[in-house]
Amino acid sequence: ASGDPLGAGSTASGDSKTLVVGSQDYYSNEIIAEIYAQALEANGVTVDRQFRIGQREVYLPEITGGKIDVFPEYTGSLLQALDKKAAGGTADETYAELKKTLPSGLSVLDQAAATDQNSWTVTQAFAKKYNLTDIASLKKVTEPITVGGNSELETRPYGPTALKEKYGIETAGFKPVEDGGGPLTVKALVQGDIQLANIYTASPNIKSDNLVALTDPDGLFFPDNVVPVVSKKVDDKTAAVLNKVSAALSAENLVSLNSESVNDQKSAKAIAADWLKQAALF
Amino acid sequence: MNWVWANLDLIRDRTLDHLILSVPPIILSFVIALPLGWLANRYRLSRGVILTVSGLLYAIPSFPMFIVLPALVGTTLRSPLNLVIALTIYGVALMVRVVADGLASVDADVQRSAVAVGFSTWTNFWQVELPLSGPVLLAGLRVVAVSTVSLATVGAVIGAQSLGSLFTDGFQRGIQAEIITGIVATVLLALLLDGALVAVGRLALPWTRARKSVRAAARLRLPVEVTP
Amino acid sequence: MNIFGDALNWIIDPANYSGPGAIPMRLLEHLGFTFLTLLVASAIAIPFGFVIGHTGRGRGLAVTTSGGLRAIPTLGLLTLVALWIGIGLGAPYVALTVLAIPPILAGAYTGFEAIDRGAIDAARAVGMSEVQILTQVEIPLGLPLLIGGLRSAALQVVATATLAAYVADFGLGRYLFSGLKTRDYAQMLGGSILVILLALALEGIFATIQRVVVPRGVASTRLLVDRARPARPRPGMEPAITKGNP
Amino acid sequence: MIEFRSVSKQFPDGTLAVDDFSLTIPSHRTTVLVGSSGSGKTTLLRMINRMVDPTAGTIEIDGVDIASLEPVKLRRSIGYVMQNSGLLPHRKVVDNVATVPLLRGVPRKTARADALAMLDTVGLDRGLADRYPSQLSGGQQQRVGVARGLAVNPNILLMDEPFGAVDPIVRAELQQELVRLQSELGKTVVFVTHDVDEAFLLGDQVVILEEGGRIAQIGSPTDILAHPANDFVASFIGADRGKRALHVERHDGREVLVDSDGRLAGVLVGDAAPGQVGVPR
Amino acid sequence: MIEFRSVSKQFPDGTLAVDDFSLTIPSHRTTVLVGSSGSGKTTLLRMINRMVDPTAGTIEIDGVDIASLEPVKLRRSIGYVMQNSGLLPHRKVVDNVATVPLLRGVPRKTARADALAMLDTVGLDRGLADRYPSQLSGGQQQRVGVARGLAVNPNILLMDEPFGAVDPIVRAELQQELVRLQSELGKTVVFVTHDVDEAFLLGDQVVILEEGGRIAQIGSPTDILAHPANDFVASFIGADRGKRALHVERHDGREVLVDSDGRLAGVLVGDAAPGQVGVPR
Ligand SMILES: Nc1ncnc2c1ncn2[C@@H]1O[C@H](COP(=O)(O)OP(=O)(O)OP(=O)(O)O)[C@@H](O)[C@H]1O
Ligand SMILES: Nc1ncnc2c1ncn2[C@@H]1O[C@H](COP(=O)(O)OP(=O)(O)OP(=O)(O)O)[C@@H](O)[C@H]1O
Ligand SMILES: [Mg+2]
Ligand SMILES: [Mg+2]
Repeated sequence: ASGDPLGAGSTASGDSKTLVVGSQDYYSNEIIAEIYAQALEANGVTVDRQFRIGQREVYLPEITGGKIDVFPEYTGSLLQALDKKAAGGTADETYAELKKTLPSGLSVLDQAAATDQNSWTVTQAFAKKYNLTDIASLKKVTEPITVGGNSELETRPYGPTALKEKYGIETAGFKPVEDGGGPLTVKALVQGDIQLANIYTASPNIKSDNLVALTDPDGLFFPDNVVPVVSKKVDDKTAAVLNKVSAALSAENLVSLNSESVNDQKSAKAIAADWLKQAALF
Repeated sequence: MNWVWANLDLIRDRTLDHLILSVPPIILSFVIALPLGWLANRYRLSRGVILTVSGLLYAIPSFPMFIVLPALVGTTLRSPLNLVIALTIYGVALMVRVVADGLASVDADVQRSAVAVGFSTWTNFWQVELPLSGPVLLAGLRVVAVSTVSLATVGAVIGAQSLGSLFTDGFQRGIQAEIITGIVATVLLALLLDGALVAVGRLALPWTRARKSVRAAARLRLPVEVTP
Repeated sequence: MNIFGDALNWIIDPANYSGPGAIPMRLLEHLGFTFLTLLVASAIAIPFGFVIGHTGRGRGLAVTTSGGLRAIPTLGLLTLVALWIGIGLGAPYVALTVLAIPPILAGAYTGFEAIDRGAIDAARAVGMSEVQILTQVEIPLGLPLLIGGLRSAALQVVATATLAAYVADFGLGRYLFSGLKTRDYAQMLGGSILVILLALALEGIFATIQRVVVPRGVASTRLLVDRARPARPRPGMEPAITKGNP
Repeated sequence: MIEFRSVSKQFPDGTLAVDDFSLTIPSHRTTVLVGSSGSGKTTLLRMINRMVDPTAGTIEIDGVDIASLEPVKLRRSIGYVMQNSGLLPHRKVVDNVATVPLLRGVPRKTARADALAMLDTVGLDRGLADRYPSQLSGGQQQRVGVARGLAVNPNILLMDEPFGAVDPIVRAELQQELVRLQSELGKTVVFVTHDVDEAFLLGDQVVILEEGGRIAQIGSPTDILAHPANDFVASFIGADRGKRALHVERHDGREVLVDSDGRLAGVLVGDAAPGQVGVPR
Repeated sequence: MIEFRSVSKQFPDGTLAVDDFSLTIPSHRTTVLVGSSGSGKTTLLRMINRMVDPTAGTIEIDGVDIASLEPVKLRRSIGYVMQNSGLLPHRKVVDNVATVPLLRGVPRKTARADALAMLDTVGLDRGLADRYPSQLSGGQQQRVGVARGLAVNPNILLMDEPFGAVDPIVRAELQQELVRLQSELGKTVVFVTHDVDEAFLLGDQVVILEEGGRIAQIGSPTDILAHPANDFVASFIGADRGKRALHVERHDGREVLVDSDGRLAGVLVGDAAPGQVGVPR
């Protein structure tokens, strides 16, 4: 088992009456997990919060190992992580494929309308200059385009190579910025160090920094709808609670939740509580 | 400052996490380095080998260390134990040389007289060599404490909660106050542990204070004036 | 451990020795970065160390400051500075310079402090000016410990310079990050091994320099002392009698 | 009685420090080994408590071959005082004195009480008991060293240039103190020095050593001074430098004694009783 | 001639090391300042080459107030020898001796040649020239220190307990060597020691100091020995310990001199000429 350094260990609790809710080491994901947790608690479930468990490579083995009972995930990304050759497609197709790909013992509940997916993003000025709307329109750009994003972007199926092969778009180089489309990437974009960046669509920076996420009519990126991944310990009654949350969580909601975190610097707990109160679900 | 007031309990929790992560490695590295340093000091051959290897451990970048270690010792990536082991390795790397130097710094005359009045090797080590190398060991331990506290923040990147979480989170959310708080709290915590070690040193090495005053006086004995 | 085998294979794979991001280029970048960082840190720390060692004043302050600097988490500083000045090598330079200062500073002032006060006093008494004392006595005698400080700074910078790849397409750290994110552990481990080899090489170089700069007379004292205490006295063993017949 | 029988010591590096040395050291007397640097004094002394084991020959204490004794135990039964006192810098004066009794398992309280009494014996104020060695003057440290050596009430006391590092005035005091102590305690003292004056003052039996522990002369101080066995001894005791050949000169109506180098040695006071001051005020 | 006129030195911390000190130091003679630790000897000495500046009073060298001289230049014209030699550990013996000439701009070759000659003068083998100080014995190091002090052919040589750290035998040799050197060179030597014997041997003029640089007595050695000015002096020179009060005892048909502590001091040789050995072979 030691061949894979990320192999699962044995830290989570096995108590049958508590559900372990986990989250990525990412503020937006934590907010969603907190919403799940508070919703569950409001319905009489005891919750053990294990938030901020690093990136997918860290927590995925723990989920598949059954150490975590509820985890907010994103359909497309999770699918690709589980199956490198996944086909993807529309949101529903992706969701359906994900359901099939999940290892036994794990299941996903209803997906939400809220999505937080990869996008090719440029500054508004840049978009105006070349009249950019969708990804294909990047072909019109006459200046060299330097791409920025996490280093793995360079080799991803939607990365610079795909731009060239699918749309014939030439890029001038790749600058790795290892913050997953975070503030450094945004800053590099705004400062003109890079012209094209991979930024999550739910990022409040798109609005606050006047960025434009180019539309993706051809489904270059997998849709990334928010979806709870759950273990067998989640019974129907509990699943209903989470499904109710997912049904209420819209794309705009997610952006504004993120904005509350980034711009108002509110804690995940407060944001989740406010949202649940507003949505008046329970 | 507003952010700090609004998040005091978060800061407190992370500080506690951080303490739990960083105190065991400090103690462990001392305990482990002791026999290794003793060996290094005692035999010429082992000295070369032990000091070179421990020096190299320090050259391992922390990132891959955290990732590879679980594969080697069979812990989970996220387990605090993993981080504790990694930090201990760095601490030992620093401390072994210090122990060797500290033991070497013990006045040969004193050791000889200890043997002459009938200390056995074992009692000589515990009652003479170890306490007398105390000041050097303490100095080394202070460096280990400070750098361990600082290094522990890297654990945040692999999901071990610590004060480092404040700057991964602050970074993602673009809250500079949070990052700065994380850095300042780390530094304060390091200085606090450092101060605690100094205090422990004062209690455990009372004679060093006595000697200091004498040395200061001895230094005064030479009339000095820096005339240009 | 087959991943270690994979890592070695990755290192010797000829494919990694050509094109952009080839191993030799990454090594050179890493080395250059380390060198420049040490240079800047030295330019800041050495003069301070000289002043502290020479006057004997401000030592407490220096100890506390370098303790504080040592405590600053490099990753935190790196991200903070990067947020201010953007991507590129600026932030890594700042963060790693801060990392390199404490050992160099400590080396500088302990180097000066360790010099026999009597020798300096005598130099002054026979008529050396303060500048001559500095250049002819303090610097040559303090150099070995100073180089020792540079040596440990170099070790830390080489290992930590991998973080530069967080915000720039730079150095051996690239292998670590892209290996980590794409779960290509052979690449990640291979990169780490390269970092360690580079550190090893630098260790060797600095150890040699350190040996060379130890003034001959001082080196021979140390030799004498070493020979005089071949081992600790043990029951039934020969005593270490320090009196040598010069 | 300590007996060296044809003892030799060759160090691993080939140095022949002691070559076929035989000597009988009588009990309850002070024997001084005196010789220049490197003559093997320390090596000889340290063979008595097995800090050094001879490569040939045997050493007996009261008829028992010490090679058959356990070194650590042997050492705990023999007092040892060395230059720079060899005190443990991290222990208070009283604890230093009590070191060996504690090692031997004497209860802490008894050991400390005995140690305090021992401070009195060597003429140290009990108020110094709670200081650390570094807080004492060199002379005081040496007294503590002697106290430690005596703390187990040993039959044998080994002293290796114990007063070599203190300044001449204090040194003279310590020598007097040792004379007084020895007259009271009557230990078997083996004392190493390279100072002839000291040897003559303290020794009942003085052994003058050449290179390699060869014995140049054994005898009482007056014997040696009056009849140096050979040129080496004469030179060593300063006879040939004229240091000990004094003559009388008259200055300002007073007789002063001058050695043959012209150095003033003192004034002649007829038959003044010991201890009486012979210099006019 | 060096003149101290009402010189005082108060250190910044308030210590009054020297209080209203006046003294004339004659040229071409050896003046020894002797006194116990902390009496201000070093402070006085270091005021002569402006290592310490007085807080009151003036010091003149041959009528020139040294306060008007540039310190670094002044120091280069005065020889200075201190305890533990103060040699530069990273320079070879010959370069240590040549230090000041080189500072003064003497060409390297000349300076080295002169330095080698100076080694002869102080009785050191030229073969040691290329060693480092740490490779010499303590006594040899002190000789190098003296050679360095003499290398600029200074009129004045300041010596601060130069032989304080070497063992008694070597010390005696060095003292003799200095006596010989001085008889040849006739420098103005100011010598600091706390050893009365040394002071009496070397000094043409001996200045006995009390705390704060107060002068207890000035005079030639015989003057002081024959007529100690007061109890302090008598005690300081050992008269009251009976060390200098010798009487004759008979041993084995020979007259030996014994001090009042019972210590053997030597044999009485009537009117033996200086340098002649008075001990029977
Ligand atoms: N730089 C200084 N600052 C304060 N006090 C000093 C300084 N230098 C010397 N003193 C004090 O001045 C007094 C005289 O010191 P000095 O060194 O001249 O004595 P000394 O006669 O040379 O003593 P020793 O025989 O121990 O060398 C002492 O009380 C000493 O403590
Ligand atoms: N451990 C050792 N290894 C090799 N040679 C040694 C050792 N100890 C002593 N010697 C040598 O043995 C000889 C005698 O040494 P010893 O220390 O007994 O002389 P000493 O008479 O005590 O001299 P000193 O007066 O300098 O203390 C010297 O030549 C010395 O260099
Ligand atoms: Mg000896
Ligand atoms: Mg002095």
